[in-house]
Amino acid sequence: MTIVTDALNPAHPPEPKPVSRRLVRLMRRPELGAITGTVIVFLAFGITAGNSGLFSMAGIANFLQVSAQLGILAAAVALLMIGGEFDLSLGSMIGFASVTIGLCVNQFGLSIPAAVAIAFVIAVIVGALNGILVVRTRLPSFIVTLAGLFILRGLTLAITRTITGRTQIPYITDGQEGSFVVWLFGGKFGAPVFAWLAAHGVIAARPDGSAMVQGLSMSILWWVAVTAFATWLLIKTRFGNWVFAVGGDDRAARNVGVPVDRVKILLFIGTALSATLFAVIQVLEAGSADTLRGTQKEFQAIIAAVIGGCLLTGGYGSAIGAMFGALIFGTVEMGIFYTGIDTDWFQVFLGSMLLIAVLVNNYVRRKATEAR
Amino acid sequence: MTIVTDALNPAHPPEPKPVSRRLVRLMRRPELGAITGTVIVFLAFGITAGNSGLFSMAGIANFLQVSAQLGILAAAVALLMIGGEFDLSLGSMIGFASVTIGLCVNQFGLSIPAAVAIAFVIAVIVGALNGILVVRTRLPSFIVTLAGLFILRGLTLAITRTITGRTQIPYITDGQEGSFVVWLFGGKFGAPVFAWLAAHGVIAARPDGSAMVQGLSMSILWWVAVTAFATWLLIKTRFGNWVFAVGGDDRAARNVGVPVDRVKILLFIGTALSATLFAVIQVLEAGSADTLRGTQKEFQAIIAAVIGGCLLTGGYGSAIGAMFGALIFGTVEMGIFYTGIDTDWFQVFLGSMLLIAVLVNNYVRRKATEAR
Amino acid sequence: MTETVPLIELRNVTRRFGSVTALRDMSFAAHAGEVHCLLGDNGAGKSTLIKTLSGVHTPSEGQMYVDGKPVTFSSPRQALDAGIATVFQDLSMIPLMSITRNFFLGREPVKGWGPARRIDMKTADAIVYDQLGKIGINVRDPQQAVGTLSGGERQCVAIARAVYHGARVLILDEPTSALGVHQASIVLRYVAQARQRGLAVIFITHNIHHAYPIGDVFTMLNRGRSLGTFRKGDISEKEVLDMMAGGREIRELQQELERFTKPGSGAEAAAH
Amino acid sequence: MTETVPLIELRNVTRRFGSVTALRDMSFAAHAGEVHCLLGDNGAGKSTLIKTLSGVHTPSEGQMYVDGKPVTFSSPRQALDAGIATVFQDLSMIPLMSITRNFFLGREPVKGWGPARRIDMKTADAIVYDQLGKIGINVRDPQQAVGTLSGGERQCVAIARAVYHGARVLILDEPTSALGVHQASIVLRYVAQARQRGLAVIFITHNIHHAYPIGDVFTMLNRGRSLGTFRKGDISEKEVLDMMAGGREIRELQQELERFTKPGSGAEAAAH
Amino acid sequence: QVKKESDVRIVFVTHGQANDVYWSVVKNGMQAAAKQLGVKVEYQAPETFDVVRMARMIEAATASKPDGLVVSIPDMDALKAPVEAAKAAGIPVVVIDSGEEAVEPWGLDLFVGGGSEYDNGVKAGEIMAKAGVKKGICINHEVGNVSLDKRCEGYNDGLKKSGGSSDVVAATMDPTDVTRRVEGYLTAHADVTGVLTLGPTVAAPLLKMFSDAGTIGNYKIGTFDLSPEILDAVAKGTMMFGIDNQQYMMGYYPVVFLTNKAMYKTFPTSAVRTGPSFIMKDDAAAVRDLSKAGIR
Ligand SMILES: Nc1ncnc2c1ncn2[C@@H]1O[C@H](COP(=O)(O)OP(=O)(O)OP(=O)(O)O)[C@@H](O)[C@H]1O
Ligand SMILES: Nc1ncnc2c1ncn2[C@@H]1O[C@H](COP(=O)(O)OP(=O)(O)OP(=O)(O)O)[C@@H](O)[C@H]1O
Ligand SMILES: [Mg+2]
Ligand SMILES: [Mg+2]
Repeated sequence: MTIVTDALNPAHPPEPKPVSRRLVRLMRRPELGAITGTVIVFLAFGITAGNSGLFSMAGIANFLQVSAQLGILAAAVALLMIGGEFDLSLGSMIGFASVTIGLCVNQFGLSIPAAVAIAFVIAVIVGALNGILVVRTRLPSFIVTLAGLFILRGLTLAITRTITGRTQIPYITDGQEGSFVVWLFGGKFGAPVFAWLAAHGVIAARPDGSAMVQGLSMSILWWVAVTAFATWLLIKTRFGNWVFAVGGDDRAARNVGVPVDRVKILLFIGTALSATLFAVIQVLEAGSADTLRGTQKEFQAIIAAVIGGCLLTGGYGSAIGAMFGALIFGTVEMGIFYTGIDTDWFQVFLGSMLLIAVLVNNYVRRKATEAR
Repeated sequence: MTIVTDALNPAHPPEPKPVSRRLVRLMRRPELGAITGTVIVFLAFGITAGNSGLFSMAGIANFLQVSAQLGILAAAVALLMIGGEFDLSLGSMIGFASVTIGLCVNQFGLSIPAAVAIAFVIAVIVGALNGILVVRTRLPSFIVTLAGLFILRGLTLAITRTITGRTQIPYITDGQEGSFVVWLFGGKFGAPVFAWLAAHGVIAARPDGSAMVQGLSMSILWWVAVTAFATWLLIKTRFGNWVFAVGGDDRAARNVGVPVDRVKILLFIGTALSATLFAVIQVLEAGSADTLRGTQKEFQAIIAAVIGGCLLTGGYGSAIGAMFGALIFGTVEMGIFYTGIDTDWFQVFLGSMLLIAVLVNNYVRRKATEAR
Repeated sequence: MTETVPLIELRNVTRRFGSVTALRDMSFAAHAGEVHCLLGDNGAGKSTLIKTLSGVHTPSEGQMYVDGKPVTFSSPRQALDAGIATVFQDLSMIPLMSITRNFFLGREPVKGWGPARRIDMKTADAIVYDQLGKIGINVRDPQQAVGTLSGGERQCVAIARAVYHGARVLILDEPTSALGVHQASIVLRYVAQARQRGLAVIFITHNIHHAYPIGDVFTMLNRGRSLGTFRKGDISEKEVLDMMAGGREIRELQQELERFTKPGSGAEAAAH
Repeated sequence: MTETVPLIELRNVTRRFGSVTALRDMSFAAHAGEVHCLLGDNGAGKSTLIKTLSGVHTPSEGQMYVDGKPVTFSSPRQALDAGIATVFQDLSMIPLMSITRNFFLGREPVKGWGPARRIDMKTADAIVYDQLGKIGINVRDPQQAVGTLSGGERQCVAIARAVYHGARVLILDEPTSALGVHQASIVLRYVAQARQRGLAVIFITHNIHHAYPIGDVFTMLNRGRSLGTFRKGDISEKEVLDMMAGGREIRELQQELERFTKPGSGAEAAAH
Repeated sequence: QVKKESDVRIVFVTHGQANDVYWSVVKNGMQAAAKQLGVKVEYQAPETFDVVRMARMIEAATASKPDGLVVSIPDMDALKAPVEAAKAAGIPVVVIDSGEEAVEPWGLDLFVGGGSEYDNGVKAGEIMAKAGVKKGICINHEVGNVSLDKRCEGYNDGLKKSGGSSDVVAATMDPTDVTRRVEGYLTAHADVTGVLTLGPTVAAPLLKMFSDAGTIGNYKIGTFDLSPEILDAVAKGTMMFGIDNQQYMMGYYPVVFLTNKAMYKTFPTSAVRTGPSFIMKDDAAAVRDLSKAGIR
């Protein structure tokens, strides 16, 4: 039986991975297109709005904050989309969580940490409910979570109005500005650095000499942390492997023993948690809540994930891509402002930029996949 | 070669189709669930809002009109979804077409028929553009038409404000109420019947003796016509066969020679045309146009199609199902205003009814498919 | 050998899909150290049978036994956990995922502890490279997407996966259908090795030249019913072939096929 | 016969997928009234070759000819219009559509005129019933979804479709792989009939017992290159089998396979 | 003269969508002033009611260092930080429309606007109560939008003063939705005689519906904001009133004031009141053409 010894030889080692192999793998990553798109967007604004303040420290802090909040959602949504599902109730969940915190603090007199904890617990319940409904009924998640969108938003409104008679809950953080939890979610970091930079004239200062930008929003750290966690989950863990499988072909995944239902339910809990994190950050930053918070965030998050290379059909995508998708979206959204274009044309511009970003993204990805 | 003569015998006729076979086929149709859902919704309102006027002539005319307008969109969207694509620019197209008609009539002094014709021509162009972009770039239509959503809505606003300085165009049908085109799209039918019924006390009458309901909206006729046309197209024609194939597996369809790109482009033109028909009906009914017309109709149409049994992944669904989907949506939406529930709870109610309708729908369909 | 308790057994199982009855009152047993071939025409119910064994379908009626104890698998995972590995006819591969990720899907090798537990991708890649090399497939990169493999290469990955993970029962649904002569013989050798290690192997094929050499027991299906189970000693290759052709007049057909080989005979063959 | 102009021909065609070269400087010709068998290991490039012929892929380099005239098919539809019908290895069926709708997809029979032109569903159903009956499949209802058919039944539908619509060239990519003995022989008979009617048939199979009886010409592929084309008169079944095994020491392998048949020989086979 | 006109840049950030009839007039005022003075202006607003996004827009405006910032403040908590940051960066801030309460505590420069949303609502309620309305409905086309909610709240309180009350009917901007929902609601609630809409987009189709149904005489109808159709209806008497905040001035004056501040350091010292003014039957015809031109 020497016939196929060469092939059967178990000592045959894997080919060594040359640098080019690593490069090829990198080129095939879903986020490549989004990164290119980001570069192009920055170039475009560099030309059209170069010295209008977009790339001043204040401008950067501004669009990073917008991107960061969206990015927190986009990371979770990217995971869910890779797992082959949608969560349209995301935006309503934000409103629901905001109001939960507001009511707990203002009406029930709880402390902010307790209110935040309650909001997260509720998120787990809502997410699990969404997930269980989807896996049990085998209905498309689009339609189940759409019902969730209406029900959650409606509950938010009805409960708030029943309890307070209004649709807005003010003064949530009053007198607690110094508390750790408020800082952790709604604060700023890097203040000393900025103060030093301003004092030495590196960045713009206010008339009183303090820095124009007093620190970066904590949401930026959360964004990075959530994205890193999601990426690690996707690439490095068994759970991540299952997410890809469940989205790629859930029947096949079930056949090889992947606990499909459990994976999906966990993903829905993940998006509900990200929505709540978003709500906590917004409430503690702004100090108020209202029943319309988070409206349409579900679509923005999906857009960011898609720009970032996620397939709508599931099974393909990355959290880092979603991060760049959020960055593109945030930069375009705020960047238009600096170009001085009349707001009547804002949406035309936004739509065109989106299209161009996705086209570039797609072109790059296709070229990269071909050239592997 | 007598081996397999029995099987090879070409004279072997197809089995006769017994009644049960026809029944089985009927049971397997996608719209079965939606029809059951409709029955349940009507029963539910019969109990909760039985004598509140929902099922009076005026009430019926009311929810039929809402359903009809949505249904016109849903039929085209169902076709597009069966073909495996989405059109999120639908709502913006409605606004764009409304304003086009308004501007043509009020600013450029064209006649209403001419304005309507222009709007339809523009719809063909926009639809074709959407379609060509989708098939050329191979991008998901979700993202391409999302860009379209922004761009069209933005153009609508920018053009209207540039020309008129306002966002609303009033008095479009002034002095033309009798014209044939205005009646055809925005009028009412059945007036003599209702007058007779009122005169004989069958339906409610006004103090002056004329009927409370002076006729049914023409949109109801359009709804039926569009649905019938779409159904015929889907079931009876080659084009319909291709639509199913393109949505079911476009690579396979291409391999057997289906002109996939042409089919998709035509479907996009179809949705743009339905959006314009919707716009024409609304403009000629209301007599005014507004840049915000049609907002979120794209989602309502998708919801109606999904309730009606269309798969979000394409390849399966029916136009009749979408018709019942629209009817469910319209009835639920209007029904709550007759039940006397505080409208703060409107969205909770809408979401729950939607979920229930889809659940019933799904259950029935599953049972029916199993029992074939 | 048949006196031992079968590793896996179905007794009087019926499986319906709506009004279609794919299996009807079917009994079947597979013993350790035996290769059990399932034979039957297209649509006879072979795939349905093995899907029932591997937990994809539950029986509409009847009972399944593992080691003589009644079991009900509500998911393929439970079958896998009971040591039953299957190559399905449609392969159960995720086209967009890499070969390695597909290979270990559901049974990923992990390293590290607690929250730092992660897939040991290096080990996994090495194993995949090794296992596919054994079956005669030289992949350029185990991180390549399965969707870019040829039909036969994909089948080899599925087989290698099942063989690697198979613990007590190995079920193969037409594993050799898309394989070249070379790869097919390697698969047959795998089957022999698995039998040698004491596994029960259930093997579906339409190729008599694959079935007869390797099979110990043959079960014949027709329209969802069992036509009987035969041990190799009691039956010749010719008889097996007869059974595979569903009892139809196979000899004439073979004659006719031979006529094709004679040049110019096409005229006769096509006259019908 | 080879002096005639080939019905379909590739000259020096190369096809790349990114860095993978699936076909390299390949020349190939199929003549009317001949069955041309393509042989080769898994991943050799057979499917890529026939996808190039049927307009799914365009050559990266080289030129294709139909009736001696250079052509470039930019879509499968153009190939179909030129009379080239193909059964692809992955079948190109839409699972959610009915058998009849799949059968006639792209070539629907219509009745009526102008805007009233519609599919003649009754005729279509009857034809499908008839054609599937001929291939040995008795469908309960031609309006049944293709997704509910067994693997082999699905393959039969695909073959019947190509045979029915095939005008001048019939390309079959492993058509018999999932078929039972009975259905497989019917397919071989179809192939013979098609040759008789003057079609050029291109036929891929891994089963020597299907390839040798029916083939007139054999082309051998290895790693995307042609190893040569041989007429049946110039080559024996044994030689063809050698070629199919890719030139590896096939005889030893066969011996080994035969050893499996001897009871108790498993020990030796598995020792490796 | 410190600065050339063409160098002056003033930014508006409001909570009203560019598509909104009301804010469209503000914008027209702004543009008219900019054209007359030769200065640059920009108008920014979120596409839906979203104070958080507004906060980001104010920050972006601050980063672009304009010569003046004009904002509306519908939510004092959410906008406090960015507005104060703008002020701290040395940018003069004018508040329009809503947020008068914030001007003094935050040290902002000026308020230009009419009565608060709530006050206007109260007044509308009072007028209707005087005309005999006991039970009214407030048709809210964007429930949760704080400034719209306040109008409805005020309306309810206005009616309450004379023992009446009102319900909110949730609707959208879609004419079919609005008319059919209101029709349904009125069928189920026969005691309603007062109808308040929060914009002409909603009011116009309702007027048509009431006329078609022949029930227009049964209801006292009022609306926020004006349009030619509304004014015609008021003139004809089918409608009671349209509430006008003269928001054109909210766009116009801040540009003038801030330009003057940038160029000559001159600035008014007290708030500018632009409303409210209730356009009743007598004055309707006079302002109709102005409305058609997008000024009222
Ligand atoms: N779209 C593609 N992208 C990348 N590589 C591809 C693609 N299609 C085929 N290949 C590669 O080209 C080679 C030839 O594939 P092909 O499908 O032609 O083989 P085959 O001879 O039909 O094999 P089999 O007998 O297993 O079906 C394989 O190595 C395959 O991985
Ligand atoms: N999910 C299903 N729904 C309806 N019918 C089904 C389903 N699965 C299988 N069938 C039917 O049951 C019968 C047996 O199918 P099965 O796949 O078990 O056949 P098979 O013996 O594996 O055939 P092949 O050799 O062609 O693969 C077929 O007639 C098939 O149409
Ligand atoms: Mg099978
Ligand atoms: Mg192949």
